[in-house]
Amino acid sequence: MKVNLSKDELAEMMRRMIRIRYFEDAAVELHKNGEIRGSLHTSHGQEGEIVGACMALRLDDYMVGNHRSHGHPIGKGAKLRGLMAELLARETGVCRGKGGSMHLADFSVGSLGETSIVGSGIPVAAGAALGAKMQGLDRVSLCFFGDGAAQEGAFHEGINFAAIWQLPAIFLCENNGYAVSTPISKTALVENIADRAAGYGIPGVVVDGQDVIAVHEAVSAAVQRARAGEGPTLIEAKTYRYLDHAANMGRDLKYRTDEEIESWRSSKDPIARFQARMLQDFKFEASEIEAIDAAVKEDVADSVTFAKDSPFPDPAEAWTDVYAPIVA
Amino acid sequence: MKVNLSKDELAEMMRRMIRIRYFEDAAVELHKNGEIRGSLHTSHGQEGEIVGACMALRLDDYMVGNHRSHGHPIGKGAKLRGLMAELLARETGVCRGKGGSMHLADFSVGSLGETSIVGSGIPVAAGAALGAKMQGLDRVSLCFFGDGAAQEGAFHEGINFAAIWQLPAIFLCENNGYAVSTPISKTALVENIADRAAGYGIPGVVVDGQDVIAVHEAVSAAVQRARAGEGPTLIEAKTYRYLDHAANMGRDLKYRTDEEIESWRSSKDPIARFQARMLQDFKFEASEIEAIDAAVKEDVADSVTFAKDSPFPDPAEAWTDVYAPIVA
Amino acid sequence: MASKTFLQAIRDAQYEEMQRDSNVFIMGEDVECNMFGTTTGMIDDFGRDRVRDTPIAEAGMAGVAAGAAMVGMRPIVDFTIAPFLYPAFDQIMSIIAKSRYLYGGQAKVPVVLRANMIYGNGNAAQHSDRPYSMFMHMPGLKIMVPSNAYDMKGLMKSAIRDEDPVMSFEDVALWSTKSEIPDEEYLIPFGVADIKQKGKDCTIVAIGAMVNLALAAAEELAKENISVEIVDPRTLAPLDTATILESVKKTGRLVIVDAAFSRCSAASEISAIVSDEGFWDLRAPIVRVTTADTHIPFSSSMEPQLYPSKDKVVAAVRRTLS
Amino acid sequence: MASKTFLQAIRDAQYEEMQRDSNVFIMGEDVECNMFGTTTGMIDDFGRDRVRDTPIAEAGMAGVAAGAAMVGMRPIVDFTIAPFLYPAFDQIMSIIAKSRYLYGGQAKVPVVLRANMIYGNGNAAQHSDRPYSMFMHMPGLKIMVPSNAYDMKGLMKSAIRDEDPVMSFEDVALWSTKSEIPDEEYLIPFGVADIKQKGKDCTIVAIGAMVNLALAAAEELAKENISVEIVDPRTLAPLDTATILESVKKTGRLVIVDAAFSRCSAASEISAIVSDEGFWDLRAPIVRVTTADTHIPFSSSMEPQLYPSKDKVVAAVRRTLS
Ligand SMILES: Cc1ncc(C[n+]2csc(CCOP(=O)(O)OP(=O)(O)O)c2C)c(N)n1
Ligand SMILES: Cc1ncc(C[n+]2csc(CCOP(=O)(O)OP(=O)(O)O)c2C)c(N)n1
Ligand SMILES: [Mg+2]
Ligand SMILES: [Mg+2]
Repeated sequence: MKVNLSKDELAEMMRRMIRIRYFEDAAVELHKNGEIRGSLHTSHGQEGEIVGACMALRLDDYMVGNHRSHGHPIGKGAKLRGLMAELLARETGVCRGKGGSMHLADFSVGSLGETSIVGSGIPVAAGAALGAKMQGLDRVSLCFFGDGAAQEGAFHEGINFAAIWQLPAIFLCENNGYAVSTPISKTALVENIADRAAGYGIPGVVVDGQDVIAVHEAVSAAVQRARAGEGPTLIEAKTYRYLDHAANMGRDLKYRTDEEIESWRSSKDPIARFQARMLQDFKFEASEIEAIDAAVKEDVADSVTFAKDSPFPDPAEAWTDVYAPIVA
Repeated sequence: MKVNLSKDELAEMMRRMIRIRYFEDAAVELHKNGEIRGSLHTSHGQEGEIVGACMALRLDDYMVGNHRSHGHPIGKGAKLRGLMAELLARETGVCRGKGGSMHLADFSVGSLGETSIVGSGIPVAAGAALGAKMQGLDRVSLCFFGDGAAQEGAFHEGINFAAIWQLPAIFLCENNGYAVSTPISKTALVENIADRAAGYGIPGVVVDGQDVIAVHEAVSAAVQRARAGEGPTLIEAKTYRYLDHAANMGRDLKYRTDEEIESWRSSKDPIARFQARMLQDFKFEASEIEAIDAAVKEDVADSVTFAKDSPFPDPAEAWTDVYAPIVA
Repeated sequence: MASKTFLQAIRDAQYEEMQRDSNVFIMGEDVECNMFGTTTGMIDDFGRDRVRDTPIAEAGMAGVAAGAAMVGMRPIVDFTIAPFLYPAFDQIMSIIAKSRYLYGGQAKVPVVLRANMIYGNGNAAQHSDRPYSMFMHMPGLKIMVPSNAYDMKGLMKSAIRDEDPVMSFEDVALWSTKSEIPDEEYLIPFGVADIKQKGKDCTIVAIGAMVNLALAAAEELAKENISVEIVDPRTLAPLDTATILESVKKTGRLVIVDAAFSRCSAASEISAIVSDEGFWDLRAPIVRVTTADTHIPFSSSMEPQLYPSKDKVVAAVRRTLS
Repeated sequence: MASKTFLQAIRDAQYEEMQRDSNVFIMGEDVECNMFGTTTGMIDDFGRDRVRDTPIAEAGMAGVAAGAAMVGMRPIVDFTIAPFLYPAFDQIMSIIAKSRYLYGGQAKVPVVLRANMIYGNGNAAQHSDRPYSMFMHMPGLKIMVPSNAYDMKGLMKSAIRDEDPVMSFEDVALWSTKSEIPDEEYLIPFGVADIKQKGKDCTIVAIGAMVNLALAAAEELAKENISVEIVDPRTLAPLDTATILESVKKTGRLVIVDAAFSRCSAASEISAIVSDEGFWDLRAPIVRVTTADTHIPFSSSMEPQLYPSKDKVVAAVRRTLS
């Protein structure tokens, strides 16, 4: 589906991609310094598919992510302060310091939670789509998950539910080629994860995940189908992560070569590619892009300052939110 | 794959089909009288796919079934006495009175257990195939499961394991159109369950389950592939169950019409159809078939007598087989 | 007042709440055809949108319900037999129990997960579990195990209105038992035990259908002038420990009757609470009457002996008094 | 003798048993690359046939292992972090725990299911569970929770040779701790507790890594002339109740330290056993020191306080003596 993007929208795409990139750059630094605890999974290299997909949604649409989902709420429009404060385990974090890096969520932008049990978000996203449909809203639900997740039973069951009930859901497989150290070729014989869509009677689409516009078009088409009541779509974005599976894994697991990483970085970077197109095809001035860049840098820095200035949660907060507060 | 069946083999096919039919006739009666406790799921109408598939195996091949698997060990060559004694909860039963109707197993013929948790046998069958392969045996593992089971996560995970490791497994979906009261059209949009094979990079085959020879040929081809190290096959046999989901469900759930049942019974019965072919195409005499029939009747009656004459398990047996016996 | 069965109580609670709140709906395997009798008349009155047959895909059922709940729906999921919760275990433990917390209170997951417990009927090991204690171990879930139709209705209505996930464990042995049910609406709050019989010599805490065994045992013991107090916790999470401790303070003795396996059971938990917080009141060992820690066999020659029985309860009470 | 870490002990036990028995093999996510250090050198020595990377499909892993075991193999399945057992829960409960019984002894399922427990490190609620009690509830499973490298090696070797399914719960806090490990082979039998320290005033039963807390607490209490006996059950199924009861007979007091949530925990079970069978020996309430019954939060301002600590153990022992 061709989407006519305004100049503002194009600028916004770039803005969101670099927001993710810089946000995660900052996170990696903070993690290295020991200021962020726990695991940290970054999406460096995957910003194109994230932003392309999220920008096909409205703010009131739903989204579900996974362990590698710092970028997804940002792509959906979340403010950085609450996200960074969450990474830094502050009271002002989106999850008030309870979730951390693997469990961001910002309900204010429809991000229903990034669950760190691989595959577990897929049925949940189908459920959000069911809710929207039953309530007569024309909202859709977008689920991000990895190539590794496609081997989980939850993938099969969740997608099948969406198919049989023709739910307004989009399942977006972020195929970055690996699950931790394991290449997808070792755990699935099928050429594309999207080929499995046929087994559920729904459309399957493969798209270049390093091309933000291509992803945006593919997801927009799926969103249109979903809003029209025509059911779910399985989309596979071929992409790549530059960094280790998680920060600080300790040692090199040697499952891929430096050349492989370098070739993706140098010739397929979604930000660099889009920047080139902005200049050539969409007639942006270099200065315009620089301005975006500078503003994002400031935003990210601001989020770090905000987070660091925020207090840690009161220890007593450990006992709240297990159950709903009791209303008198 | 055309299989050249000897006259003895053809006779054996018929013999096993009617062994299943009469065995289950007897079981239904015993259940009605209260002599068999618990649930009783019969395969009346499905004998063709069961026997066609099982007879494509060697005795040392493995087989895994489900809640509706009285017929499967019989198809694989099991003696009736131990099976009937199990239904009647006797000490002489194949499972020594511990398993009952939903959990028959006869390891002496490679029947590794008919697990009553829907879909749960699929990974287990893949595992048996892995064992055979790792041990350098050329055994195969055949898994029976229903159309309903194809929506379980275990289906997805189990078949994928067999695919990626090229295990000698055959997955046989007994599509009888319903899961309890729920038609398959309500829980899967895909035309054939076998169409899902493509999503695992393995062959998918649809076969008329009421034609014992067609099933036998399809499964034989899959067995040949498996033994040759070419990996698993997903086969779907279109079939039908005549009786209620389980005996004594209490009331008519009205999910299908009497006409539908009648049309399968009258024009697609696997035993009647094969009998006609035996007479016409394979030059059997009616008297030969009658002789088989009479012998089977006797065998079934003998199994009932044997079972009834057998003692119930000693109550203390309730505590054995939880763990391996302690060897001094 | 009308005399209603336990199954009717479930059905009525669901029906009334579906009428009251259009966000309430039912999903499960074979719910349309009303297989067990808990959805009588519902397809006619609420239609297929709110009475949804599902595939046999329990993890999917739980996860879909969770997602729907997060956006404002109130799903009731019928898992039929309790062990069928196991394929959904991850969704229950990792998503349903934890989402409110993980997301700092942004999420709520008001689902009701129903499961029946059919044991003692020759369905063998894979179909006969009574697994509530596994779920009690996990914070975030609420758990009800009603002992009669009256309690069932009142608790189920509360469950459906609860802002948190509730698991309802329903003993099939109670299905056809009847209570007098008021015509007017009533709710039974969670975390409030019910003293089913007052007494002074020994406390019996009995869970679910075990309350009836306890009552029968009490009757027998009364003949010997042993006076038993029977506490029905009704909900295991939250658990009304105050009422249990108070009763033990009075009687000094405690027997716990629980149809589950003993190890790490609800009975174990209640015992552990009392042997800490109520220790100085105890005048005798705490006795658990539970199901033997073996699997459930098929044969009637082996199965019935494994469960709690009136005689076992009587013997346990006597032991505390000896 | 050589000083080895807990991780090396796991690796060595696996390695030695793989050398001894060609039916033993390892499967799990990212085992080839030796992610955690328990498969060092194995790909080189045993090849991809016996060190198998799996898809992320835990139910499949468990079921495939079960099927392979039924036909004579001895799979070791590395589930990595304990909550990843949940997607495999049905296979573990319905197939692995029950098959021997269901099929009247025809089946055996000698699998080892390994899971580590990483908590206290800011991995939040979905990654921090210590769920062994859920599995203790189910007959048919054996469960080990070793407290040091020496025990780990001896128990793991026994586990691999066991004819029954064994679950191994491995505390990440112990990974880099060391023991002196004999050069010659040794096995530690299941169901035999180890008295880690003799004492007379109070018994502490401590599970897994909690043994070290107990030892530290005992040291502190010794300064006040309080003598603590520390019992390490080593395996929770079977559980060596005799040793625990004997210790309580001597000390009259019991504190149980368990890093799991308290409700329906191993600690609850041990308490319940003692307050029945050891009641007359008890001179004080049984105190459980467990993890608070809330979810595990991410922030370091909330998380550490939730777990058992030396101070909590000291306070608990003092309470039993006051
Ligand atoms: C059920 C489950 N199993 C295993 C893990 C451990 N784990 C975390 S991320 C990951 C790899 C996921 O791969 P993929 O789905 O491709 O996502 P990616 O990390 O590549 O974005 C694994 C195995 C987990 N979190 N949950
Ligand atoms: C995990 C699980 N969910 C639900 C059930 C209850 N149940 C038993 S048989 C059955 C229907 C199975 O349908 P299908 O797989 O098509 O097999 P069929 O009975 O038609 O042979 C159901 C839902 C079960 N046994 N296990
Ligand atoms: Mg990946
Ligand atoms: Mg069927």
